[in-house]
Amino acid sequence: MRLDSRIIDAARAVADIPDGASVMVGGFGVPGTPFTLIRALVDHGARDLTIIKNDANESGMGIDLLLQSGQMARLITSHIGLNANMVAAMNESRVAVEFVPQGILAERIRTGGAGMAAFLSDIGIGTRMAEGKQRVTMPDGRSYLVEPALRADFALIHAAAADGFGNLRFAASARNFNPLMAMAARTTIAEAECVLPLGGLDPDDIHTPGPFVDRVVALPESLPEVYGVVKR
Amino acid sequence: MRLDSRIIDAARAVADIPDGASVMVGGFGVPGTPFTLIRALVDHGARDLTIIKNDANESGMGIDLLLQSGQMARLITSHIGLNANMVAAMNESRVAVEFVPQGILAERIRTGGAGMAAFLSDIGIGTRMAEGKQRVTMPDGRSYLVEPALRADFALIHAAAADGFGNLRFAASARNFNPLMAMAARTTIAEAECVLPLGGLDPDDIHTPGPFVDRVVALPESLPEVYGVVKR
Amino acid sequence: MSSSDSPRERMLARAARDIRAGMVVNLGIGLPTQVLRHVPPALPVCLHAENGISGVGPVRAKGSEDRNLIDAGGAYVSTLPGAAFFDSAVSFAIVRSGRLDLTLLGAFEVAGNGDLANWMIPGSFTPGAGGAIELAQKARRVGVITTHTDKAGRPKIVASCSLPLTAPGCVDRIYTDLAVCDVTPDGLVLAELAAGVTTAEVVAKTGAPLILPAGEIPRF
Amino acid sequence: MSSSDSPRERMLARAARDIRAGMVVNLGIGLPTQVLRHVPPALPVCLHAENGISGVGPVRAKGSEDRNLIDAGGAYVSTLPGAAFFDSAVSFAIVRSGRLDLTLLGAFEVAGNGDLANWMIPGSFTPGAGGAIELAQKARRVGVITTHTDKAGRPKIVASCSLPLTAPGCVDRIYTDLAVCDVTPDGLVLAELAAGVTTAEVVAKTGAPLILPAGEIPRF
Repeated sequence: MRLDSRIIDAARAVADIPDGASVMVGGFGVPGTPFTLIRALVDHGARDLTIIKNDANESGMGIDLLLQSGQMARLITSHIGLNANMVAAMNESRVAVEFVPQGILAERIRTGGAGMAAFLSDIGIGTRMAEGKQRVTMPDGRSYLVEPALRADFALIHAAAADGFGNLRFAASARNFNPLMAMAARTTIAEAECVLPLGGLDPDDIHTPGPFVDRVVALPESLPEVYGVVKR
Repeated sequence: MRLDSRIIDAARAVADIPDGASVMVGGFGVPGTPFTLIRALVDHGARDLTIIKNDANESGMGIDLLLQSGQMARLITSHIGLNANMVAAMNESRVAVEFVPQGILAERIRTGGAGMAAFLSDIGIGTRMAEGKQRVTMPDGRSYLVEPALRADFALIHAAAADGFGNLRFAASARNFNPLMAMAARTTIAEAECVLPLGGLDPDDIHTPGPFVDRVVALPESLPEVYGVVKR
Repeated sequence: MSSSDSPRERMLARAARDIRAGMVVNLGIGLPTQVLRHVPPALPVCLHAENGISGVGPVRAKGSEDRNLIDAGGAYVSTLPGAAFFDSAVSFAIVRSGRLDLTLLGAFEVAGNGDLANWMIPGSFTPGAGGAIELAQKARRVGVITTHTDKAGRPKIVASCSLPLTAPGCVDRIYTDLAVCDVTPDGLVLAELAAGVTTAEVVAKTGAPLILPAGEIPRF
Repeated sequence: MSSSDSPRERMLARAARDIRAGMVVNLGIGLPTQVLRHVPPALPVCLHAENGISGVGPVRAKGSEDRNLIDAGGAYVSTLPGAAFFDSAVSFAIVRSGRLDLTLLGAFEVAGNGDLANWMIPGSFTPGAGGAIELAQKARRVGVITTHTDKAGRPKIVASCSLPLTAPGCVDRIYTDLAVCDVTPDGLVLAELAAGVTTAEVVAKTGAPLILPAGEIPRF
């Protein structure tokens, strides 16, 4: 027995993302954002996309490029405060933005990745976050909000290291939403700063197991500047 | 700033487990079972315990000792087929056994550890597993079972390595339920084969973060035989 | 691969042929695990064990076991290059989210409509379901491997299960020592015959109505 | 620790005194983060960042940043020995499951009953709540740090919030440049006074009814 290899280049990795697709994008700020795969998606040109990402990056980088190119129709996110373009696009109704509290967003994605339908939580009860949400009363007599699972057609993931089978490892705070989204998409595409041969990752050290990952894209040794420390 | 140390000996670690407590116990078969903490709980003597564990170990080891000592009143588990004592105790109604499908057990514990109330799933619909369970119809018109969160007063965890702050690492298939249970108890007690100084574990390599762990017990360098390969 | 021409080995070999390159597969204890002997070594396949392993490798020889590394059946296994360990929640996330391409399971009873009973015999065998429920309900494809009849000669394929179900309508294909049968919307179809076995024998030993295809039935 | 006797620094130092040994603490952006300057270096405290860090250490100097290591406010931080990284689901599991002992947050408005509004001003500031909702609702103890009045001199402590709530009834204690106020079942209690501030001044600048304790009010 042996495991197979799923290595592919960035352009081919995103080539079958159709118009109207839902696409999860990893990252919290710069760390963990798959800038190369996003750039490939811009070049690919699929439109009417629903993007699911914790934040909207900053002007001129990351998913802001999908906004500027007109490819993003909807955004499900927890916070867009660092991207004035996105705030403007929301206010002008050019993009439909759905806000989800950050921990609920994380857990709805994980719930999708775990093959469940929803979870019940009291987060947001007593605020406008609870408005319009389905409620369930549990045997303890308390009422909870139904938080439906989030899944997507594709997930774009940034990893520090991968092997050809798709096992992934993340670095520091670049982990964030990446392992959750890797579980929750029908097709998961991971870019990795370092692609090792099979066996190059200790099985105890893997953050996302290969069965969740469909395609692995190796990044160039010299990373584009956008991955670096943000100068302010 | 610095982090504190939570190292304690096994007897003191379990000394405040009261009669009637619920206790989660890690492990799947031998790997990951905290045999030393279980032994300490036997010596401590708390009675009327609700034990939550994937399986019932085998005769003469692990939680079978809590059965034989008469300390176990209830067991929530997925499978007890390797322990004839437990099957007999169940059939003679000496212990109330509640069976939960293994993946649902894992996820109910994680849901407790994540501070949610329940999750919705279709697992078991159309079987007797669904009998008596609360149901919710989601907007898609489909009916799901409400699977309530499982939490416990205490969790007994076996780790391969720990630091004094309670960061944990597991080895191979000894991980199993341990990280989930570590999240889901009011007081989490971990035994570790190797206790390192703070900084001895790379932050990227930690399976259970210290904030979930209250007490760390160092195991002797020469492990008792029960931790070894099972001879059949 | 000894006695590879026995009906039992042919059944295992036939099931092995449905394990395809790139699949993630979970094999139940007993007959399903033995299918492995017939999987070509060069075929890229990822074995999943529900206690938290992807990339399970061969069982270790006595004396070289790793005390921390068992599969869900308790066998001391090895890992392949590219294996990963994870917790039980992640393990079943793989199963429920559609990442498990195939599971092969044993059966006490399997019905013509795909109902499976393989975890409980009320009053005599009640150890708990373990991970069987999720595997049966959520693997993309579910195969059952079983002798066509039990030791008393009674059919294992029945019109309707009398035992508590593991999952309803979950089985796609049944591999026996006599035949391969497919669960279809129209009913149970006799898809293939074992060497030397007649259609009449299979029909006689099957407790569920069996649809016989037109034309010659392939042999295995 | 410059100007450590300014009202603002005294407020920060006062809040820091409620960070106790062994706590897991999350500090919001702005004033709350600045409390750190007043935490004794020897005090064992675990800082949590909701983007996936326990054991956050000091901010790094320019030029020595790690591009992969920011806190939830985007600052390039370091880690303490014993730190851990985890995903966003585990991070909020810490918050919701009762493992976060204390959070200190900023406020647009905080009401006498503990209602907090700190994430949205309809029509002018609507960037999304980020992680504020869970922090406010689920930390075992919630402290708010705010100037007692806004730049126009209007009270930040109000009888009832006019802005959308972050969480209702979540605040335990309010630290301002003038006073420490506790949310109690009976109402908002004036617990401590800043040096040189009179009870009358605090009452005049507070928009919610304030319960004055019998006896002398402690100073900070």
